Amino acid sequence: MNSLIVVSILALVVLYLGLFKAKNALLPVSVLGLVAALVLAVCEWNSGAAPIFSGMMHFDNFAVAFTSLTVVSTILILLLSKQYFEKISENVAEYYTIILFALAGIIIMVSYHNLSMLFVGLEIMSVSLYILAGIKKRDFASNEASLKYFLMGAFSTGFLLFGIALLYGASHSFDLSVIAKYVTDHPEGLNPIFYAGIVLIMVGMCFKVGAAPFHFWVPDVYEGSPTLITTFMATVVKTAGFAAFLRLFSICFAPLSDFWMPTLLAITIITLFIGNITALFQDNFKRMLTYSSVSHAGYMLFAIVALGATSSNAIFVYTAAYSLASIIAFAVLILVKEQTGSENFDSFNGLGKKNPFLALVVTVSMLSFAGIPLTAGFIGKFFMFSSALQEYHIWLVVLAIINAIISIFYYFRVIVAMYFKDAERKELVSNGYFKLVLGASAIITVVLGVYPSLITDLF
Amino acid sequence: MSLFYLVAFLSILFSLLVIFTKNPVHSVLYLIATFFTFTIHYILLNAQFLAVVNFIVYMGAIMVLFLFVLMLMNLNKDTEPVKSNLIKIIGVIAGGALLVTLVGASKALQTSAVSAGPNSEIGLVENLGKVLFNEFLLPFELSSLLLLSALVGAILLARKDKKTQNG
Amino acid sequence: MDNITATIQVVPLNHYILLSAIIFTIGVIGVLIRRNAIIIFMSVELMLNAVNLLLTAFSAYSGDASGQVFVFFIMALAAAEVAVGLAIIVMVYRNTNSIDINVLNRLKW
Amino acid sequence: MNLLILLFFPLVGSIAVLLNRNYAKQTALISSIITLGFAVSMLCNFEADASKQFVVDLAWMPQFGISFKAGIDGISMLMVLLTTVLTPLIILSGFNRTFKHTSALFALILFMQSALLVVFTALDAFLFYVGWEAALIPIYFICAIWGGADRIKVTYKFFIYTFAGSLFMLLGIIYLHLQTPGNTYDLQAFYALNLDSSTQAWLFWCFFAAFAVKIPIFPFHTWQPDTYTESPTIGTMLLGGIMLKMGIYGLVRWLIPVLPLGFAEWKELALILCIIGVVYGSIIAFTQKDIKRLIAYSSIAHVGLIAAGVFTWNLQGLQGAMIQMLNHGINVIGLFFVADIIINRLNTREIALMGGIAKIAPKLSITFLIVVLGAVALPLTNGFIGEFLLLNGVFQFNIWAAAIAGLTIIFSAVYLLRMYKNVMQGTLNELTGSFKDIHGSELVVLGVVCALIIVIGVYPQPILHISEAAVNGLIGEVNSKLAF
Amino acid sequence: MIDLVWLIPLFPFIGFLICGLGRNVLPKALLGGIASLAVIVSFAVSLGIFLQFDAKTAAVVNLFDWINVGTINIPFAFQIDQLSILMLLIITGIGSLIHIYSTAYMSHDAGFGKFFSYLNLFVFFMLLLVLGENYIIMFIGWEGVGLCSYLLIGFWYTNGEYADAAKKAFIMNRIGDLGFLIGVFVIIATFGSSSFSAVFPQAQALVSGDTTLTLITILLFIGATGKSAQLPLFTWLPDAMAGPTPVSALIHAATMVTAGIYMIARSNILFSLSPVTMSIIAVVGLATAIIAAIIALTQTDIKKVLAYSTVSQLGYMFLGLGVGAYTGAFFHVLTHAFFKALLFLGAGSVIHAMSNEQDMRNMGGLRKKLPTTFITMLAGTIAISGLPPFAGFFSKDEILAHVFEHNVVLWVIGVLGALLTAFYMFRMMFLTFWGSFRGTEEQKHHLHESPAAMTVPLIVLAILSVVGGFIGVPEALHGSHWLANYLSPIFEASNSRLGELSLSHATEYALMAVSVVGVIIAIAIAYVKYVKNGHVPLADSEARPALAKLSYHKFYFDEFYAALITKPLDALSGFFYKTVDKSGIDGIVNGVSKAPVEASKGFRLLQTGNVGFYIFAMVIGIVAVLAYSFFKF
Repeated sequence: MNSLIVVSILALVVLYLGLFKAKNALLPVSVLGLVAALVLAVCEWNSGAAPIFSGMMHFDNFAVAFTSLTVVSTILILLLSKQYFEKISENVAEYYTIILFALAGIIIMVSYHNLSMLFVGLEIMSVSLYILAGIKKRDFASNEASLKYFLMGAFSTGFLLFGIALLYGASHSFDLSVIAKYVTDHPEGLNPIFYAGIVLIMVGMCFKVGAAPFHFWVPDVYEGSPTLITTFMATVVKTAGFAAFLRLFSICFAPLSDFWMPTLLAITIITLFIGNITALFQDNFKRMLTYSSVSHAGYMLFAIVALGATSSNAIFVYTAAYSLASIIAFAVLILVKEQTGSENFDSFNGLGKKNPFLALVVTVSMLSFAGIPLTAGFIGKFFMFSSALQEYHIWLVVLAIINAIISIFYYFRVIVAMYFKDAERKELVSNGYFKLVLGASAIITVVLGVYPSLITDLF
Repeated sequence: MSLFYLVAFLSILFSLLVIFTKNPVHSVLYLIATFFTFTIHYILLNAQFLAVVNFIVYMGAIMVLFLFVLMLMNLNKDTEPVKSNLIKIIGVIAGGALLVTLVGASKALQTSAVSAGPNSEIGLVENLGKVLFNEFLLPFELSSLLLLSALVGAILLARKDKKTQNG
Repeated sequence: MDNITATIQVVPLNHYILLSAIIFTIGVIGVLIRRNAIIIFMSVELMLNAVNLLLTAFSAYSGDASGQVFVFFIMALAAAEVAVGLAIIVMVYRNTNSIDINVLNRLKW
Repeated sequence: MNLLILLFFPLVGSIAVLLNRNYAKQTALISSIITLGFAVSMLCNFEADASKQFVVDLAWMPQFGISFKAGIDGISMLMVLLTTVLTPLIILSGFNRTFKHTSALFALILFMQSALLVVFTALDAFLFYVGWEAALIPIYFICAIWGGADRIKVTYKFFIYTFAGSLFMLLGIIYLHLQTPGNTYDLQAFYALNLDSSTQAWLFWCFFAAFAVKIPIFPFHTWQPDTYTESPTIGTMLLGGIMLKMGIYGLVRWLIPVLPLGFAEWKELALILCIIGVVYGSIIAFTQKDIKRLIAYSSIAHVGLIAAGVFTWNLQGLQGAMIQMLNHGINVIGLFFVADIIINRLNTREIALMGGIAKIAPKLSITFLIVVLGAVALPLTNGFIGEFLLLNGVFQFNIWAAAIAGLTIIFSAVYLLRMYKNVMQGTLNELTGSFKDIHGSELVVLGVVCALIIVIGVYPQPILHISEAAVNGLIGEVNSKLAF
Repeated sequence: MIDLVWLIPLFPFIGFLICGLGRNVLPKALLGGIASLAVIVSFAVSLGIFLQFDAKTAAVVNLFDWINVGTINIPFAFQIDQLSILMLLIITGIGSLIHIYSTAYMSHDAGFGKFFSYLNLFVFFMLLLVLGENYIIMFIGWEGVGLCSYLLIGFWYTNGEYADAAKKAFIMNRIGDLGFLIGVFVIIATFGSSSFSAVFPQAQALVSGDTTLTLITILLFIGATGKSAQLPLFTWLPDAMAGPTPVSALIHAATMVTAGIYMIARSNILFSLSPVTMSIIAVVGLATAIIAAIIALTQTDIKKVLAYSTVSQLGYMFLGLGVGAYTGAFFHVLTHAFFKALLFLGAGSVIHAMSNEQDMRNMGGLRKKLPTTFITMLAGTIAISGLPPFAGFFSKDEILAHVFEHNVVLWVIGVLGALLTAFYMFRMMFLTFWGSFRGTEEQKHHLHESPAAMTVPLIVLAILSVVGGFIGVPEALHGSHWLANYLSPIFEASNSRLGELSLSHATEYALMAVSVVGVIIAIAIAYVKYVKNGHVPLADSEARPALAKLSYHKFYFDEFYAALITKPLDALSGFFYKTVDKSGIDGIVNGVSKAPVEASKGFRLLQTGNVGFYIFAMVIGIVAVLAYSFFKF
């Protein structure tokens, strides 16, 4: 809770800093504020026994963990923003503000205990993202991304709301525990609209996390948005989406899994295949990453499909691993694009020779994406497979394996380009922040891969 | 009772006109009419305060904004390229299918009767205010974040930028 | 007022659900068949209003005010979305001189 | 804690190599020799008749029943010896070659050694899997960075193929884990499982996929010739000498004892595939024009026989497989190194362009001949011990299988002598006229290889003794389960 | 003394090491000396053992445990009995002579040291073969001599054809070896051991015609056909003449090729209990004898004639084994070793004198120039032709007598073969030593008798060829047949089952008379044709009558094998590689990997970039999800 307050106030402070043209203070203040929020969040570990504010919010360990994760990711992303935003326009403070607003929405999303909170948090985040996607105002791609995201987001919100309304109609409450009680009190003979509500909410959440067939916005929006914003979307936003998704389903709908699970299973499988297969034939690295993001959404859905005791953990580990890897990949992409003006795989050619460090961290990131052992990504996949198998979804895992194999094709293209293809290029210069973020992310990725116990027994 | 059906008919009629009218300005006007019928529905449902807010917010603020933008862009003519009939038909079919499944999912499965009796008092300002500022205080407060972020964002995006950007 | 309420009571809740479903679907169809971004957006508003109506109906029938409170939040969202959405549309229009969504197909494949 | 030192010392060496760039080769060699020293000291303290020794059991992810548990029994000891003996040879074989990014290459080799040692000693399924995959990464980079012209495509295929197999194994491992009481990944708990035969039947294929690709067993082998050919020889040696033994080791340690009923159901099919591989690989090797490709196909034939020996699951077959794993490692390293020497000097892999080298390179011709003889399993060379036991094992299974598998005795002579003749004998030509005989580190490597070939061939009993008790134990374990 | 048996193979092994390592360092004289000495010392030890050994049972000397896996226990052990002692004597004795001979013969060769190291290594392996206490140790020697044969045939490896001949020898041997090996597996599976001392007593308990025994013996016989150049695996032996002539004498005439006979003789009890195999052996042996003899009739290369003659004689030995004449067969091994080694060495002497000319069409009239060679070779030729009292007569007669008792038809064919032998051997003699010299002037100028190191072994062997037969004079000729008595412990069990020769003396005399008369007639024909009429075989290019052509081209065996085995296998190899592996399996693999890429090309088109379509797809998705949920639920 405290971290939510800190982040909200921080956003306002940053906005004022912008007003006073204190440009150089923006980043330090934001980062320090976020660190404070992180500390405050961690301090609430094990303290959130009951929901607070009339059951609006429950800052339990789940919330603490995901808050921390998203805050950390945000810090890493902000550290990359030093020069990035300044190149776009002068309104840097507003960008920080909106990112921080989005983060506030995300903190609400991971800690809600009432559907109204979910709704408000989700919309704070979404509206902020619509804006962030479009901050390159003269850039067609950015415009297009923004408008597409907005139209489709608003459209999907309608379904989410319709679902919430139906749930309310059946259970007469927005409170998660009341809804859960409603479910358990009526072992047979729930109001049929409740089921419809579940499906529609599922659709809405699937849209937010980018699961097929509601994923269409993902590639276009991710590609069109400024890369740093894409990073934010792919990491923090995705994490939050899954946290919210899981929270709702594990608290309220777990007993009804027979009803929604087959549907979600089908969605998972479609998502895996669409994401992976489409990613294969991309020449644009960024677009490849967007499709890969879709496919990773598929893997993350495993935790919800196979809802159980380890689901939270699995999602947490997976999103952490995925976030770190994404941050590395996108960060290097920013650098590469700055130099070559292209986001294609070819622009990575010869990077291994000129910038061994960058090539190494990208390699770590790609291995983590691909789920190779000794990286965090493997632990994530391992957990997902474990939880799916726990529920005896053997075929799902087999399909997931096929997808993991396909994914090697495109993840290794980067590695191949960096190390095995030569190109005339100069050494990339990156500032200290980049090195810090890249190094830290890579090290954490490997450390988590080697000794995952650090985060695997949180819940 | 028949009033409900009349208003319901009008709601449907106007909303259909919204989407099938070619001129955007007309669409907006039909949308206002639709929202007006909704206000009547709220009154019928004894949600007076909501009716008022709906009237003010939607018809007062939102619709004006729409109109304003349309005028700004000089889109009051029927300039929209028509989508092919095929797409329209498919769209209608898809929508119809959605309706059928939605209704099938909710209604056709025999909704059980509403248990609690209607409380005529709940729609009043006093009651709503109590609920809003007790139970729903937090989301209410947080909505400010939503509005603030929208405010900042709208200005950020809609304002003409002096600095040219690229890349 | 009581009189009206009593009248309303004769209307089954299901009819409200049906009405809002119809309106909602009309909104969806609008989104599907139009190419003008603003009209699409208006159709989305139609969908949101259908939800509002549904929530109000549920609220009234169950005697629970929270549904109506929720409608406020939706309205707040609607306001926020309109602000942002129209800003985006204006921004796009400024660059492309069009608000036809079919023009927006540079990002694909 | 001794075992931990053995397992992670190569990693330390790997870092040392990176830090000590100017003496990368030397550092790597010293590191690998020290590792060999550790292995030998463990061998001295090793009791062949006892069960697991030097066990380490550290908490890793206790909430998932994962621990860092490793130990050595006779089978593992042999594999550890294989790894630690061959690695210095492989490193030494790179001594008078120049590589770009030398330190990276040798660091990767040492990293791989560490992963291999983990695989061969792991007593926890998760650890095994992690080691299994961890070994794949360095070899991928070794092959892809230092390989031939077509390396990118080929290594892609190699990586994806093997990765595919191992993911199915992961599926199997997790599934088994969930069946264990108390949800653990402990090997013993896996052994104690009593799954019904239909479950075991499909699980068998999960594991088999991983192992069959790695070994490779026909028809999962098509990555192998290309990869062996395109890889730098140092990588080929790692692949053929040590890495493919992971697959066979996996069969022995993880597949058959864990899934005895699945094994019982599929062993005929598996054995037939292995034997097809023997004949098929041999026949293809007949007309290969590329020297490395020829050796690659011959390797398919040889390891097919080893795998067949495992699937017979009798003492002779298994012991033959054990010792033949070692032998094949030695022989294949010898063969590939000779091929590398020749390719390096002639700048071609075409056998047809070679000839007459024996005349001006007597040392090479003798060592090459000894290696060839080892590979064709001439008595008093190491190859014979293995093939004799393997064929005997297969014979006990089925005489016709033995007769067909035994064709390798003839076929290997055909293609290897054909190769020897075309490369070494006949008349010199313009290309081979200026061939320089081997010297220095090349001589050391081939000398050691030849010495091992003969010593093991003449006095194999100590090596057979190392693994006998462990093999017997495993056989007993499986047979007791099959009896019910 | 018997405990020192391990010294016998040790000396040649040491010789091998010294010659091998010192081949470029030590002077030639020393190398030759060491190598010869090593074998001579071995001979001395063997002789000592021969003199000392008089036990009825075999003595076993255990060295160390070689392979010990479960029930398979294979000790590295040697066995001494009458059979192995005689073989030891032949190997080391003739080996010594040939070593001495080689010091002169090879003196100008660059690979002198290498040659002697190989030769010593061969002796080592051959000794292992005969000393082995079990089939596995025998197999070591068995393959080891194959290796040495390979090395020595390919001694002049810079000649591609020679190298090919070496390879061919090794591979054909290997085909047999596989049979042997599987036979050993069956033995181990049946008797639980591979030791002779364990196998044979158990085998005696089995009934005659036991299927397993038949299987074992057939497999072992397959092994023997490879090593001893019998049909269908004989074609390597003539090609093996590519090696230096002393090698042909030692390996491809006297010792290695008789390993098959030794092995069957060693396992006689197994064979005696398998009448089916016995018949097969007899038929195969006889067929080999006849076919090889026919081929020898038209050969023009002096060594090739001898090679086919060797094949033919080996065929006789197998014929003998096949009819149960173990002693006779072994007797023939002994005598054949004497006279065939002699003939080869003589041929070597001729070749040496003719400056490496081997074609008899270019020889003639050498009688005067090479008197010692001529005399000794004549002795050998008479011996092989089977004229009494030379060695060949007794051994061949014993075999034929047994054959006659067994089956008259076989006997007739056998005698016919013997006549052919006499004919082509004398043809060789007449072409080489009679008539006028047909070589070049230069060759004529260089003609000289060989040095003593070469002639002395010739003389020794000639003497043995003349008197060697007396160790086995049959009763019919009032002899005691020392050999039969000496070997009786070995063949006791078999003989008691198969029965002794029961021909009357009169019949025996008649048989001897028939063959002797036949041989004389054959020699006479040869004399008329080649000396009287001075016939010289046609040049290669000229057309021959059909039968002669068939014979000259060795019945097209090589071509037949090439067409039937080599070429199809190579074609199969290409087929497997290109069609099955590359296009088939790898094609599937690549196809599987291509499928997602192709799918990707289609899938990405879904992402049209059109929001309308996206929303449409979403709606369809929602409808589908709703419908799926509710129809399923």
